[in-house]
Amino acid sequence: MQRYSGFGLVKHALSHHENWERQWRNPTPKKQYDVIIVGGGGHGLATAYYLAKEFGVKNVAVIEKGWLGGGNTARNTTIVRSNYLWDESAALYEHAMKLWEGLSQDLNYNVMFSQRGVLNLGHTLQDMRDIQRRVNANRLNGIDGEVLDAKGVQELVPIMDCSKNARYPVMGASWQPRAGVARHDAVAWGYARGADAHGVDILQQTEVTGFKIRDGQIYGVHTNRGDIEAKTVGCVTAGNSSVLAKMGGFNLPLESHPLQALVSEPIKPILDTVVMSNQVHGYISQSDKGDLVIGAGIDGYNGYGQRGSYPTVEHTLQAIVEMFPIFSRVRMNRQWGGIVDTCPDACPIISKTPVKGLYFNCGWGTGGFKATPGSGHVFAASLAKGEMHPIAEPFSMFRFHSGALIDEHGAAGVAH
Amino acid sequence: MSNAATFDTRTDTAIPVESPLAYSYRRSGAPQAGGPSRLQLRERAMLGHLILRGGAIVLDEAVRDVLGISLPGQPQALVQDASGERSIQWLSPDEWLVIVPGGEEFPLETKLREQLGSAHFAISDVSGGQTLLELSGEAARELLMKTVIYDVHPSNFPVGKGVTTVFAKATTILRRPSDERWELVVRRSFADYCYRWLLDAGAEFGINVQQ
Amino acid sequence: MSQSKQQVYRLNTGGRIDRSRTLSFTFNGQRYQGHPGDTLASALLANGVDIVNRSFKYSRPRGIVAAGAEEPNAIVQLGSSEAAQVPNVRATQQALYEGLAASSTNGWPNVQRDLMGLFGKLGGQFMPPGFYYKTFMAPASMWLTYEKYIRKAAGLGRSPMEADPDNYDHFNQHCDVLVVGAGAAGLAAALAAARSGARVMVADEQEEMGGSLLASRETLEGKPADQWVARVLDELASCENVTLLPRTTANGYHDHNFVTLHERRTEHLGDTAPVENGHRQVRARLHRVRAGQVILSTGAHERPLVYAGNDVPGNLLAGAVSTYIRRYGVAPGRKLVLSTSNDYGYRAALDWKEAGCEVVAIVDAREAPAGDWVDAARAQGIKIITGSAVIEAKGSNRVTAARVAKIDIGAFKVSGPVQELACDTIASSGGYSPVIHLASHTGARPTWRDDILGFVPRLVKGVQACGGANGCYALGDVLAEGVEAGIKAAAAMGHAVQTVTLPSAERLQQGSAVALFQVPHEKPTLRGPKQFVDLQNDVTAAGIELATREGFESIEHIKRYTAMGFGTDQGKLGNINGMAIAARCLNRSIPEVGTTVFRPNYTPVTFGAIVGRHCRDLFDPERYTALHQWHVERGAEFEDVGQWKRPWYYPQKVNGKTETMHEAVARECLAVREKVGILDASTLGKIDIQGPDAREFLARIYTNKWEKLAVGKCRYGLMCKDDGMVTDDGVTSCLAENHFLMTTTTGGAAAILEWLELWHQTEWPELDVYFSSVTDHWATMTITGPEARKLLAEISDLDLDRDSFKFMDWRSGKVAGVPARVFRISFTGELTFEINVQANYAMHVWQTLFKHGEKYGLTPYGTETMHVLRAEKGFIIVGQETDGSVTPEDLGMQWCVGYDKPYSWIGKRALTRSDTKRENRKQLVGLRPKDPKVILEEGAQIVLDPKHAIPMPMVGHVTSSYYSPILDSGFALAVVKGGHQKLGETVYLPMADGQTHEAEIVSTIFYDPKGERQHV
Amino acid sequence: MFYIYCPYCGEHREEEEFHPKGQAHIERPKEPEACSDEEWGDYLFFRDNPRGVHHEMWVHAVGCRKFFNVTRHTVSYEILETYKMGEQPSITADSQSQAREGAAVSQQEGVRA
Repeated sequence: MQRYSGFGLVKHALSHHENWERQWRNPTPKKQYDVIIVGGGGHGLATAYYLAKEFGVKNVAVIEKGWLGGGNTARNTTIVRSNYLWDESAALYEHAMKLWEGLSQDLNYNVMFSQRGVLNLGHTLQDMRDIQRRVNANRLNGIDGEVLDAKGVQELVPIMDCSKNARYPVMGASWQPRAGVARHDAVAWGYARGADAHGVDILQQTEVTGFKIRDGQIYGVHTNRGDIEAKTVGCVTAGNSSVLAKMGGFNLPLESHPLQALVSEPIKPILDTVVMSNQVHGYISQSDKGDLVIGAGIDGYNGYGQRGSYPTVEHTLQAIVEMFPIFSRVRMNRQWGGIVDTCPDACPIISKTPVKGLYFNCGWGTGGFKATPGSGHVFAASLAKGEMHPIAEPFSMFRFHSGALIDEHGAAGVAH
Repeated sequence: MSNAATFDTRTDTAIPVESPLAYSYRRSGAPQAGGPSRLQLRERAMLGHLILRGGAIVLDEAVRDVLGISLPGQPQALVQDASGERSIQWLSPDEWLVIVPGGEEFPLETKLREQLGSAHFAISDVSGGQTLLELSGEAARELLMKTVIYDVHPSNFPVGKGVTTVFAKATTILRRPSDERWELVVRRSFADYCYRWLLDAGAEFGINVQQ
Repeated sequence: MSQSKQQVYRLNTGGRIDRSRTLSFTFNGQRYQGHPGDTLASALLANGVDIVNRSFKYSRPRGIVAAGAEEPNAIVQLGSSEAAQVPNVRATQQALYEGLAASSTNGWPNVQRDLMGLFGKLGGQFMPPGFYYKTFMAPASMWLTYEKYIRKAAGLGRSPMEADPDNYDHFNQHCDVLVVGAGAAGLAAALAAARSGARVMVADEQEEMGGSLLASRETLEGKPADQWVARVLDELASCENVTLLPRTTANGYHDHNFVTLHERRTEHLGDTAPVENGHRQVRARLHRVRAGQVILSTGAHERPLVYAGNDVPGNLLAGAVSTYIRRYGVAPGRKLVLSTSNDYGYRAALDWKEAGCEVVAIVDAREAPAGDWVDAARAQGIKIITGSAVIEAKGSNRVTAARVAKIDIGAFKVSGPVQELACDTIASSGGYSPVIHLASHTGARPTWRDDILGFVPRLVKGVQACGGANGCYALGDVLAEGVEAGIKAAAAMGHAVQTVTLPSAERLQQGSAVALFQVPHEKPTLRGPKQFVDLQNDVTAAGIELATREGFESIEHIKRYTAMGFGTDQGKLGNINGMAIAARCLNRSIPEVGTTVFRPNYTPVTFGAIVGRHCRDLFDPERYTALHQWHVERGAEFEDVGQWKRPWYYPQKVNGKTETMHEAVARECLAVREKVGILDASTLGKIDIQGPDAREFLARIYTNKWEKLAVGKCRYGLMCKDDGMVTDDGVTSCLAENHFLMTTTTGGAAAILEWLELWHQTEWPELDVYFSSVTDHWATMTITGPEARKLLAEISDLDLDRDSFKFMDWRSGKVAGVPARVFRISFTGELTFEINVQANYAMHVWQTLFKHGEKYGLTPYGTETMHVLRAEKGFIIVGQETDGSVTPEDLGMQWCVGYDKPYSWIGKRALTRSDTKRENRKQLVGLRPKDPKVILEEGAQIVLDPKHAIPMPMVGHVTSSYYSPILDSGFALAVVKGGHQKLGETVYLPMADGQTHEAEIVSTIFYDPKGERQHV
Repeated sequence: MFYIYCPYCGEHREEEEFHPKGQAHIERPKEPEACSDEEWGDYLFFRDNPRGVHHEMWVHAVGCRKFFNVTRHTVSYEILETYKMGEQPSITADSQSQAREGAAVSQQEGVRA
């Protein structure tokens, strides 16, 4: 792998950039791999990367029906935080956070992880109770965070309306300084380049059309480019997970919903932190290019169309202008949608399935991007050993039979 | 009798009552247009409102006997008596809104219950829970276009129609009793929001509130 | 401010501007003049302003390129005051008005002499696409510092720092036929549809309707085309069934023919909306249109050619040159070189010549151009250089010359000697790209057509495209397509069309175009001077080539790696060229590289317009009870509970000082415990349930039993979802054998009514029962405390004897002369009467209670006191003690569970799942702090071993915690793992400030454990 | 934004009047106590979630308050039919795929640039 550095950049500039190498190969599928990862988004590529780099499984294929990183990885609002309520979630997201903190160096690819802090606002007494509960739990779980009052919030974000005139006045917030944003595309590309360098075959434009299953054990996949064999298959296909599960002969406790986001035109830097509000329902940050990056809500119906309904965008911008009245004259440039696979308890599934050797990592709902390194790491560990990693263990799909849900709805606020 | 409890919530003594807009009048006033107004708003408070539930076949005869108008069986239909003071509106296949002059609702409920006997139906008095706002004037339709998501064009909303629909971020029952008038039935707790919305959206038409 | 400059490039005649009136405006502090009818862009060009901005990445000087929505460079800041600032206005779409104040969004110290530009020149080659992914990585801790400097270069314009003075609103529109774009095709379609009697809406983004016909050299019926436009607009305006919306852009095309139109009502008049009749006009209106049929007659955008130096001011689109001359009376230069791949481009040279300026040469990429316009150019004596192209523009702040050479398109190389032609303007035309943006919003991928070298829209149900948007460019054909689309759309909506006679258009001979996107240079792309593809984001042909070398092969990857198309123009000019360059580099066809997908908005829309009236005090409804006025006058602080405003507490002035919440709540609590308090409980949800099966229904939906509840009695009930988790609670009363009144939590009212309907309509339609909301009908006043009976007795005719009106009974009678239902239920543990009257009487009853209550110490209390009092009694609040993961058993409420009811009620089965029946679940307990002065923090986490290393195992958390005035100590409710078995044990609560509190697990009932007080 | 035909109101109404309520035709087991944990969990949580023709339940919340069923394509979002509670769909994924069989897909040839 060609190493990237400032000096390298100068050297290449002097040779007119004619000597840059491909960041990943475009290989021909082999007949057989030790592990197949279905889904070339951030989570799938991270899984492959850690399998090859940390767990010694080099003969790995990532099968992607479109282009790598072209799904939700490319469509989210790039927020990274780990201040989750329940121990199980906190462990998972904090595991990811620690990996985020060294990711650019590990990948030799600047994912621009910017720890500019995340505020989760509270507007009601119950919001504040939930915030205190969560921050207290975070502290005892070793996750940074503090509870701010309205004044503290105003100091951090002077342009926000923290007055009592607001319809739902800001009463306070949780503040996680280590949280922030990252450059979403770079995460996919960095993992792809890293995985490729460790020998992983990334097969783009390759669609899985079925599983090869004998006596309850998987031994390969059918694709539009022929059959490929492997005794271990991990599906990391987000919104399309239910479609793949059907190929394996089972259902998942998932619904795929449209989740929309939008950006303003670029404006001069004005907002340094990420601000999220559950009560008025919107979240916002400003990118390095100057766009206000705004997350809209999830639409209640199932949809694979990568678009949602317009009122969701309206409600979101109402919330943004309610919080930031000065943005009324800023203009919305673009909106788009992703397909998010949501679980009834707003927590993911990282799990074995009724088919031996077939694993699923899905159900991330609106919270997938921030977990990318952690999700990939624990999933890789699980695939390599054939046993679920302890952090992944509670996220079994079978919890929906026993009732051992990890309900992040109740107190975690916006789960983005 | 249907073995339900009836209760006359009105009293005929001179006890003061407050309409759902009482607070709003004090807070936001009742603007009067300086010049000619294209838009009038009037609250018709203290009317009798009953929710009637049951099968159309079950209810129809009793309603006709007691109220003298037939139960509208077609969706979105609104029928009135000759005076226009009593109306029945289709809300759902088994639900109607009856509006009568204030004080008539309890005798009406009692008579209906007698007439209907042991049939399965329900009557709920909601007179205290909603109020009727009347819009008139040439700009009424434009104001409604700003306010409700339903198509209020005459080709889609002739006289004698009524719908339940979205009013800004609340809910309303919108009716068209005559060519010139529109009626909005709003819930008491949302009435101030609806009133402030109408004043704000109607300002450019010089909205005139008759109290 | 300096004196106004002359309009040196203004033509003496022609155009649709009003030369009789002069408007003055400023740009970057310099005063200029223009005329009504000008855009800011045309006025700037008239005044010879070459540099309007600096580019985003390399800080290169940039000028105006286009004349419409596709303009990438002329992005300015508008506004004469802070509150009126408008960032990122496209000068080509901004009508000029008197006093307009605009400035460039980039450039330091100014746009003419920009120091960043120096950096761009030096550093440009060190900033290939994706350079930031490859550097700034060491050391890890430095990224935030690097980023700080990177962010300094961010953004175009700036946000205002003051709140917007303007108003915006929405119109919900419905029509049979929506025509988007009022050019030749759109007007023809609208005319046809209008004559059918269908409800027609026509939206056009420009100041005037007519599209390209307003600046066309073609005639209709032998007369200038704009005369036909005027006639059609007159007819349409006279039709009652037609709504014409100029200055209105269709920005988003959503499912099932829902289109958002952004109407700019006052932006042509000033930076804030004018006041008329005492009311500030609406600055922008968003039409939310549900259309039966949509006709997309959005035209086409001209594609520029990509050649070296094509970003130097003075490089324009050929069509824009024509538009400025013919519509705005401005020739944006003196000496023109035209570089074209097609016949259409020739019009710019003809117009230029007719305007009296010099055409140095037409450089045509085709070997043997032929056609009427080509002939016309020849006839005018214009020099035509064939088989050639402008390969490079020279100049820095303005074009000084064009380097022209023979090119071999197939081999992608310069095939002949280079000649340099002195000029100040280079116009280029690479053909047209249909404006397919709206059609692609639906997710339908467009289709590539070789014959027109462009993508045409793929359409979903109920939509047609016609004219340029459909790749049809000959005027006669465009009009015919428009009429046909109008007829079809009207017919689809049941309206037959009368005859529409097409105006006769000239039949022009056209030569076919050649596929030219990037013009080859003598040097390879990576080594040659920059050839810009996306001007706004500084994306070059070399950047695209580099991306393909690095393995980025799909257009989606290339766009993301280079940022192509991510500007505020969304790549209207550059995307197709970029795809073509990528296709060349990858040796693939354009459609193999991908399709170009656009997202809403077509052009950016202010947040304000999208928000409309849903802001400030109309952001969200505030729900009030019938007693709200009283609470306000009494000085209550309010708590938001759902959309309701509930009195939180009533601070009093004591010795001139206003009580704190703590003081007020302590006073209110003691008043209830010792005398009598009153609460406005009207917000509780109330559902009227009638029918012979009402009782059976209750038994299925509640966890507890209802079969024996007698008429006149009330009972507390608990509701679960079918996963066994508690979802709501409340008291339901038996009014008659077939008639019940259910109360729900304040926040749950609407959801519970829908929940009841859900089960009735989907699973149990056989049960004869009806539900109606009566929440707003009743006002509920709770008087509670030892003196409550005496108070009520004074103003009520009810028999209040403790034996005839028992706890958990209800009675009806009169209170303050008003018919009332009174319920003896208690959420405080005290003697309580809940008085329900028709809401219109509420104020009278409430005031009467106070008239009589003073002597008993009647004290109004709010939700905070209510919470303290109920917690002292161990009563739960759903949503506070529960969070969707708590069963009735976890709450210790087995007494409220009918295990042996015949029907397997909602939630029952789930209680015996392996996880729900396991021991050591979190269970509700009381907590008594060891130090009674401590009030534990709500949300504090509970541990057994406070010395344990982090992560410290947590066993539960505090759900409610208060100071109890009656006990004079802090107390709390909490959920603790296995808590029901841990009574008397000590737990620890380690806090953020380093303190660790100790508490004892106790019963949830802190006061009057036998419950005697409520029975008195 | 959807335009939904309410089978009870007999006309198309805006999506804002409706709430989606998940997959249609999920029946509560008649004898919950006879269900295993797995069966009960399947009933509560496990769903079809197809990419294509889907039957879902909606409620006309701001309208007639009736629940009803919608057959909708989850990619194109086209509503193929709506029908009352208790009725069965006339259009299903199977019926749709049969209808489409044999329909030739034309391939677009592109220009080489």
